[in-house]
Amino acid sequence: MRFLLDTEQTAFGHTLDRMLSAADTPAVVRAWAAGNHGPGLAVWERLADAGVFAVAVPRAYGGMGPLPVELCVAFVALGRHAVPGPLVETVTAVALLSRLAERGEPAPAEEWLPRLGAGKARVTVALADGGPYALDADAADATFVVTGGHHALRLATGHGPVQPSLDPARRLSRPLTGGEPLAGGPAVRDAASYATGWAAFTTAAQALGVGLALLERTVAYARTRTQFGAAIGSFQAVKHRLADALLGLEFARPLLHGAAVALASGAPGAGAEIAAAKVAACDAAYAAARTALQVHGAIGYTAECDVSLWLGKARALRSAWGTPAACRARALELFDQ
Amino acid sequence: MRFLLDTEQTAFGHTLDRMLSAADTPAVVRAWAAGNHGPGLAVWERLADAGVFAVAVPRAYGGMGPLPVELCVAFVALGRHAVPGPLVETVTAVALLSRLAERGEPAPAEEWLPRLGAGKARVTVALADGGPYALDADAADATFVVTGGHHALRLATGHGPVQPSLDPARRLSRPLTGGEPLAGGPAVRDAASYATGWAAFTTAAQALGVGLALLERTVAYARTRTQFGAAIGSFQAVKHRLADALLGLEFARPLLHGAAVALASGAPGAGAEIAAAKVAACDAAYAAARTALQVHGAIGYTAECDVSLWLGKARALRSAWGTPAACRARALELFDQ
Amino acid sequence: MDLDFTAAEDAFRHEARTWLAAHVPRTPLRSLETAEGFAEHRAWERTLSADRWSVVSWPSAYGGRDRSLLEWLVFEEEYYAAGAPARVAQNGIHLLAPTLFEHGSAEQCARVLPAMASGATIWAQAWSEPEAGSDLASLRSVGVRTAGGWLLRGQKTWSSRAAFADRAFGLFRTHPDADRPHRGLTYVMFPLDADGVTVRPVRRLDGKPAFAELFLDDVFVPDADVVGEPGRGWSVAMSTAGNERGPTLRSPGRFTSAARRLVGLWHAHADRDDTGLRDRVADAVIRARAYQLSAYEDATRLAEGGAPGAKSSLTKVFWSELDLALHETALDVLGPYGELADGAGDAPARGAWAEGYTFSLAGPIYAGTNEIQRDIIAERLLGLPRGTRRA
Amino acid sequence: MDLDFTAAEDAFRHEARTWLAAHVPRTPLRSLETAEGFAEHRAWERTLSADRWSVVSWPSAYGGRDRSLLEWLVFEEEYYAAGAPARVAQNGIHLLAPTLFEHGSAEQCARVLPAMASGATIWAQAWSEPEAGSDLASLRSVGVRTAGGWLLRGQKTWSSRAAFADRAFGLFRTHPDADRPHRGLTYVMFPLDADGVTVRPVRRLDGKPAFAELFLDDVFVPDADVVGEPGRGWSVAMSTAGNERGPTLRSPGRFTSAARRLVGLWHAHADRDDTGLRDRVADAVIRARAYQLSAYEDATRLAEGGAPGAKSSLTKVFWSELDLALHETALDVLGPYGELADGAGDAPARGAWAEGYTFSLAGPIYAGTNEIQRDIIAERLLGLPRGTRRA
Repeated sequence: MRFLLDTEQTAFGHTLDRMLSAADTPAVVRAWAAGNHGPGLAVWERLADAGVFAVAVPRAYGGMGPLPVELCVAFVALGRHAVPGPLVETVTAVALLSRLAERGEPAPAEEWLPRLGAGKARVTVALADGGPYALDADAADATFVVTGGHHALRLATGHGPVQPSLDPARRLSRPLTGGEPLAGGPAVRDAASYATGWAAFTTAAQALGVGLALLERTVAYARTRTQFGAAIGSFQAVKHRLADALLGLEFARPLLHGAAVALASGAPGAGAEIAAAKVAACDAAYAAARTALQVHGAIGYTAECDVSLWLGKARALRSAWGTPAACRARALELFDQ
Repeated sequence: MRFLLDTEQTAFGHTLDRMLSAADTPAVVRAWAAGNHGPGLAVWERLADAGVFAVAVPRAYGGMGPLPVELCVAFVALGRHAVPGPLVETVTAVALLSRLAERGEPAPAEEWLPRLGAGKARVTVALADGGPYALDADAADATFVVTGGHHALRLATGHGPVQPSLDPARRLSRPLTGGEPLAGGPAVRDAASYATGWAAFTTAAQALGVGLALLERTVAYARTRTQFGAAIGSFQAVKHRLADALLGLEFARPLLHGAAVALASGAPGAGAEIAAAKVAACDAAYAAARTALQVHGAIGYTAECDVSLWLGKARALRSAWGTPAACRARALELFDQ
Repeated sequence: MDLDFTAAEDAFRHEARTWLAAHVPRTPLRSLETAEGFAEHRAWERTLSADRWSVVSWPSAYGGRDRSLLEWLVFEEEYYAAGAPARVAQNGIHLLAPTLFEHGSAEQCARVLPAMASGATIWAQAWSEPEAGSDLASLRSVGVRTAGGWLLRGQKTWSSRAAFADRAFGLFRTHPDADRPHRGLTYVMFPLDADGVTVRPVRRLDGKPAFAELFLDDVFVPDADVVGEPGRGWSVAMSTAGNERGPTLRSPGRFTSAARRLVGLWHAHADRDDTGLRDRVADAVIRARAYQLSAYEDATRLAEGGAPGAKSSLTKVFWSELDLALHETALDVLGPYGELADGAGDAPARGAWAEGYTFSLAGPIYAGTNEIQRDIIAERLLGLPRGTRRA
Repeated sequence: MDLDFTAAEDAFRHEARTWLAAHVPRTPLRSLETAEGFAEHRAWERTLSADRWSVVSWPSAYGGRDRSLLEWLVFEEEYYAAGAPARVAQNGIHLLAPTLFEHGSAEQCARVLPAMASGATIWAQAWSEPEAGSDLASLRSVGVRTAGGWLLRGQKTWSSRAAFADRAFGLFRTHPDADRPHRGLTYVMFPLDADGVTVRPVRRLDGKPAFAELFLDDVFVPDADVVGEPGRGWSVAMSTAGNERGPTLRSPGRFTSAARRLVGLWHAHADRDDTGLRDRVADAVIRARAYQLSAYEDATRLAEGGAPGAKSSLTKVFWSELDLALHETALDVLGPYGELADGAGDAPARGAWAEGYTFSLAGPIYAGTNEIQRDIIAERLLGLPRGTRRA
């Protein structure tokens, strides 16, 4: 057993971190939130060049994957830099179409996967278990919809008005009804369920990155902000809150890596591992957000402070692609004989 | 509206506090835990003389009650001094037999209530909703049992072996089956349900007293114990834990008083008020216990330290006469249209 | 000990309920953190005031009804139960007015309070500065003596609603040679449109300009607008601080009403089999009820001559954490709709929770952070030794 | 990155499982905090050791199997899954032995370790003193130089299992003129039946004599029983402290096994409609799995030459709070049976939870309180400034 990122995986994360640090993502996020997708799409291209989507796409379709560990590394970096866009949803669509191909419906995969892996298309999804909205449909080339009950896969013919989220960079909308069915029946049902697992997994990774960014920025602030003649980071109440934030994040990471390994091995228990990682990472990210806001005080409560870009995201990811209650119910299976 | 203890009620509490402070209750508790009931029964007599049981017993049976506010004041004092014995259970039996009399079965009330009010008898109860055990049956003159399903009231013919509790002063045992039925049917069912409310109410009051005692002793310790050259009560982590303990207790008290007023008025919503008070008081007492142990450190973990007498009680009262989940479900009715 | 309202209290409740039923706008007003919403809320203050409902606990001379704290609690219960608008005048009513009642001159009271009660003048507070947040005593903005008054210089921040308000009140360092940081301060009132005042709106998390920075460049304040004795502003302001934390800023009616709405939301939207969520809804109910009963205690104690004292710190921590937990629960009840901002098209039926949630996030920070409050609780209520706040 | 055990690791797991299935006592031993139970547990150590299962990660020269940390984790998983007895030798194995491996002489290792591995010598730690708990550097017990060794004087407390153990190890102030409190200390080993040693058992919450006070009156310790350099005891001991907090004191197998038992308990006893309780059971499962995977990370890092460092503080806080939450959940699952002590007649089927709960209550206190650990995490892992710990 070697349960640790290898040198290349670590380097992949560092490369993305460096690239995204240089990309001034706060400005990109603010533009995206205002409906100006240009800067975000430029980042998207560079992420694709770095292989972020290729590691999701199977080799048969020109990708390098699926490589869940690499995907996890990438999404932690994406969360850490608050990169906007239908990132999770594009990977979810990749999983959906890949699985559908394995179940005998290869046409959509052949049409879409090479372009998705190369970053030449962005798509979003609305799956029955993931709520009524599709993320960033206004920036996507297609919206894949799987309805409950019938389990029909179709391409939405458009989307309703954008519904702002507590995370201003998440632009939600309802897919329009209608559109040609691409496939249906048990294969779609199975593929949608499979894809929902990848959605939860990448959401968890993104949440861990969000939590890490919040903690890093808050520690830096607590070291420099002084009140009562001392850095506020020297007050025990502040110290202990920040220590708790680290504790949550530090023990979410191995769960996420465990889920990645389970996904890679195709183990039947992967769903429970993903659910455990989702609960732990999203709880840790939200706790880090609460701590970040409290330690920053009023300045952290302003839209002008960059910290705000991560605060709303930590809240939104909690319920995205698997509520805490649903994930806990699933995680119980880990130790259920 | 005048929502505050009046002068006499406050004085009643002070009288009991003074009496119990002088009674060296820690030694009484340790004796009781060892099966030596003598010192505890002596305290019982003095409590009866002070009117603790009379305030539960209706005037028709020689008592002064039922006076729920006075009963609340008394049970806070009993909890604060960790007084052992079937105190809650005796009050519960009083409520059970009183209600049964109102429902047309006066014989048991006539036989028992005058003696219970005067402190000349101690009884315990096992009701279907309260678990399988009776508290301190080995120190009681009678054990009233209401079985589930049939709703028959009977006097147990004896009790099984004493089952030690995490609170060594709580001596649990199963009532023996058999014994002459005293009453049955809907009247018993109604009386048992009514009495269970009084049991939860007095348990909540006792829990509040337990929490207050734990906080008082822990604050005193934190002011005198020094480490790193300072009183540990000057460390912010210790301060904030103790502040939180006070916060919980301070906002449990009005709920308890609200439940007392609801009981006194015979309002149909009393059950929800009691449930809310039970959750709040027992949660606050348990939180105070955890804080007391942590702030005391190893010394608080010893049976030799008096704090231990309250720690186990705080845990036991949490589930006695109404679990947290059952009480929360009931408390929801407070604001349910 | 009872929970029985007198016939007079019941009649007052009935009168308030009837008036509110007839006057509360059917369509919710726009957010008071926007220019148009601010104007709508100011108009609502005028409506309240016209029938003497804006400040029921004040003397009738200033537009009130001479009602007790208990009656004010009753009014607030009815106010929030009726779904009435947020109070844009609240900073003046809850922070400045108590200070004027205690320290203001008769002339100041007569001049300031009626206009506050009617909504003609909306007040903003000007306490914090960039380097003086929790550590309020380290204020740097100054008041320099000049003929007939003071010239204010410096910068204030986190001035709630100052983007649209008329006047502000705050502390300025007027006696720089005082021996301790909290001495030598003076409590003044000044117009936000005065010469030398620059107001820079600051957007909160949801983008609304909920507060502002104030840049003050030789702003003249006449002696008539100094509250209390010059140089004694700290102790003048502290009477306000107690009010800010106590039940009068955030009345229990606000939370009992929100908890009732939460129960309704739970019935309408929740997975009813999720008892974990039900437990959290119940906790909000229990805590709202506890706060309500605790305020009845306070009202009784006050009616008998008692004072809240450091208990206001307990109250502030309690309501701010209740408010946050209640709204977090609501968002979880809403599931996938929980992340919708209140501007979302799907939000009208659901979205008030998002604005409430955003607002609740600030609760543990403003009016003295909960960390500071816990220090105060530990030191003043529990008698633990003071320290340096460092670990 | 993988979670695949090698064939050798799988074979080792199988060998351990087979041996444990054949040897673990069918009837649970009596509590090791009683005289008779202590003897039973010592005999079990002898059984373990006879087949070289007592210290699998030690060199074979001292009774071990030269196994890696990962293999030790595997052994522990099997050990707890088999329901094997608590380890009465653990204080020696986890606290003293690592110190000897790092600082002991070859003679000391050869003399002490085999007897420790076989259970022939059971060790107790002697760190704390009445005035030196969290503030361990303020120790007052002294070692006075004498011919060929030291004379120990003073008082030690919270010495776990010292009521029945054979020997103890601890720190004594030998150089009273050192310039800082944590200098001038010496790490020594001494017999508990030596002249001048008085052992006073102290009962823990459930009445069992789980620790003892030691009164030392000119107890002679030869130079051969000093570990490391005299006067450098603090740094010698700190290598032990890291071990005490890290995974080797409380292995993940302990918690994964307990979490599995909790899931079984929940299936058997809980109100299955109570999803609030189910969420808490799930949290115990999730956290136990997180701790297990985190230990696999640590084992990989160690195999590649890394060191745990201050991470041991994170680990200590994590397992101690997990242990407590897990046992609190178990008691709540048990409902009215949750308050039964493990001595209760109804307890055999249920009561192991009570002793586990009582034990878990001490977790946030021993091995450095969680408050101290959080200070360490904040200062050493997050780089926050040191302070005075006062508020």
